[in-house]
Amino acid sequence: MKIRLRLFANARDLAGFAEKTVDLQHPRASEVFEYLASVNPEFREWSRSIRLAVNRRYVDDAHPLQEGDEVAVIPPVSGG
Amino acid sequence: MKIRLRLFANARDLAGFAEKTVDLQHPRASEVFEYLASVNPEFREWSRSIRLAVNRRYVDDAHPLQEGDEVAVIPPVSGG
Amino acid sequence: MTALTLNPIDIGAVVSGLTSPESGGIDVFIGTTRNQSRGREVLLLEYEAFEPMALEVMENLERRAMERWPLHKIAIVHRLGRVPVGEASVVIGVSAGHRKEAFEACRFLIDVLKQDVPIWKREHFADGTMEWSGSIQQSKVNVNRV
Amino acid sequence: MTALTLNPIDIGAVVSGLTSPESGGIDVFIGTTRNQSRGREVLLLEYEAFEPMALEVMENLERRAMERWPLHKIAIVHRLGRVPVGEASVVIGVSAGHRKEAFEACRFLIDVLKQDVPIWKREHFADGTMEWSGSIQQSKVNVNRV
Repeated sequence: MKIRLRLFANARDLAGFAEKTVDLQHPRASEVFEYLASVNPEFREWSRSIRLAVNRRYVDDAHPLQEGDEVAVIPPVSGG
Repeated sequence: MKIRLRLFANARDLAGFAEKTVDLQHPRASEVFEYLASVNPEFREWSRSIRLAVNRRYVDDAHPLQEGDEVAVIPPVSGG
Repeated sequence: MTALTLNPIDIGAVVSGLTSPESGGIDVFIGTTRNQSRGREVLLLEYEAFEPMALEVMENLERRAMERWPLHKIAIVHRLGRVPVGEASVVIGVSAGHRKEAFEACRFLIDVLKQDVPIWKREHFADGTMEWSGSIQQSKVNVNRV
Repeated sequence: MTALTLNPIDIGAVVSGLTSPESGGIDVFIGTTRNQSRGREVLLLEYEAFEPMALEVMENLERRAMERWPLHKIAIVHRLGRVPVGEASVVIGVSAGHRKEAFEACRFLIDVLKQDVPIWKREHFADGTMEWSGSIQQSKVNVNRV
């Protein structure tokens, strides 16, 4: 199932890209972390501090994904 | 003993004047209230809500006055 | 910085004066004239002050806040004279390293200003009457509008 | 009103937009770039956002504040890109009938903004390095300055 990944700030730096369409086998948000760890193992240490947003809403790791979803990888925010 | 009275806001309206030099016999701030009541008896009802300031500092009723003191009659403030 | 002014308060200028390279947060409180008071329609508020004492008390409040919180700069500006509905009568601003102190000190300053600074407002109502505000005897001191 | 902007924030304009005839108090919080962070000299902060989501989260925060307090208007403006020392990165303003609600809601909004709005700052240090802020792995993601 194809989803569109978007990465920001240090997550983008760690992955080396800002956007990518990826093909996931198990359609849950948690699979995104496995994909990220395959790109850069440092993501393993990071996963607890990263939140995911599907179609611009924060979701938990069990959130089911659907074809075409936009999944944003949100490292600890620091606005303000 | 001569002191300079200054009145503000509704205290001024009740007294009918903004400034006056008055001659007090008992040199305490509380005597100012007696003087004001002699000007307008409505000041009796007011005295508990009026504060006095001598030379620009709030004082209590027992504060001793000195020749030439400026005594400000401060009705409830409402700035802001 | 404390000031009394007969002119509209330039809020941008007050804020500019509060910024400093060390500051991370500024809290600004702005008091504005409401169009009603105790259920009656208000046209404008008219402020008067015992000016030298008001400035001294305002400066004293600034010193108290500076002693109590680690602040960088403080501004207290109060407008006098007639302040139409929607315009600012008072602007209080505080800059600090972090927002917590800025919020707490700003709240402290407006609360104590309203208790202690010798400034008075007269409410001008739409029905043509006016009244000094903040008095326990409010109803007794109605004055006809000039 | 929520906005993201690459330009300096016009604080006077934000405040003007918050005034209303019903309002008695406006509280405004302004976050500014500090010249140091964790003991290191900072030249500027660089903000980026997941813009559409940031705006949605900011609008959601406004709705939550409106449900919780009797407020009149809210403004949340965040600057993106490079923000030099002393300039505002965020301005949050709230108008209400009375000051208590204005203070409480403004504090709530900046606190929750810092937790939930997808905006990130990168600190540019005087020594030529830069670092993303707010991360538990801060030391790992040093990048050389371009």
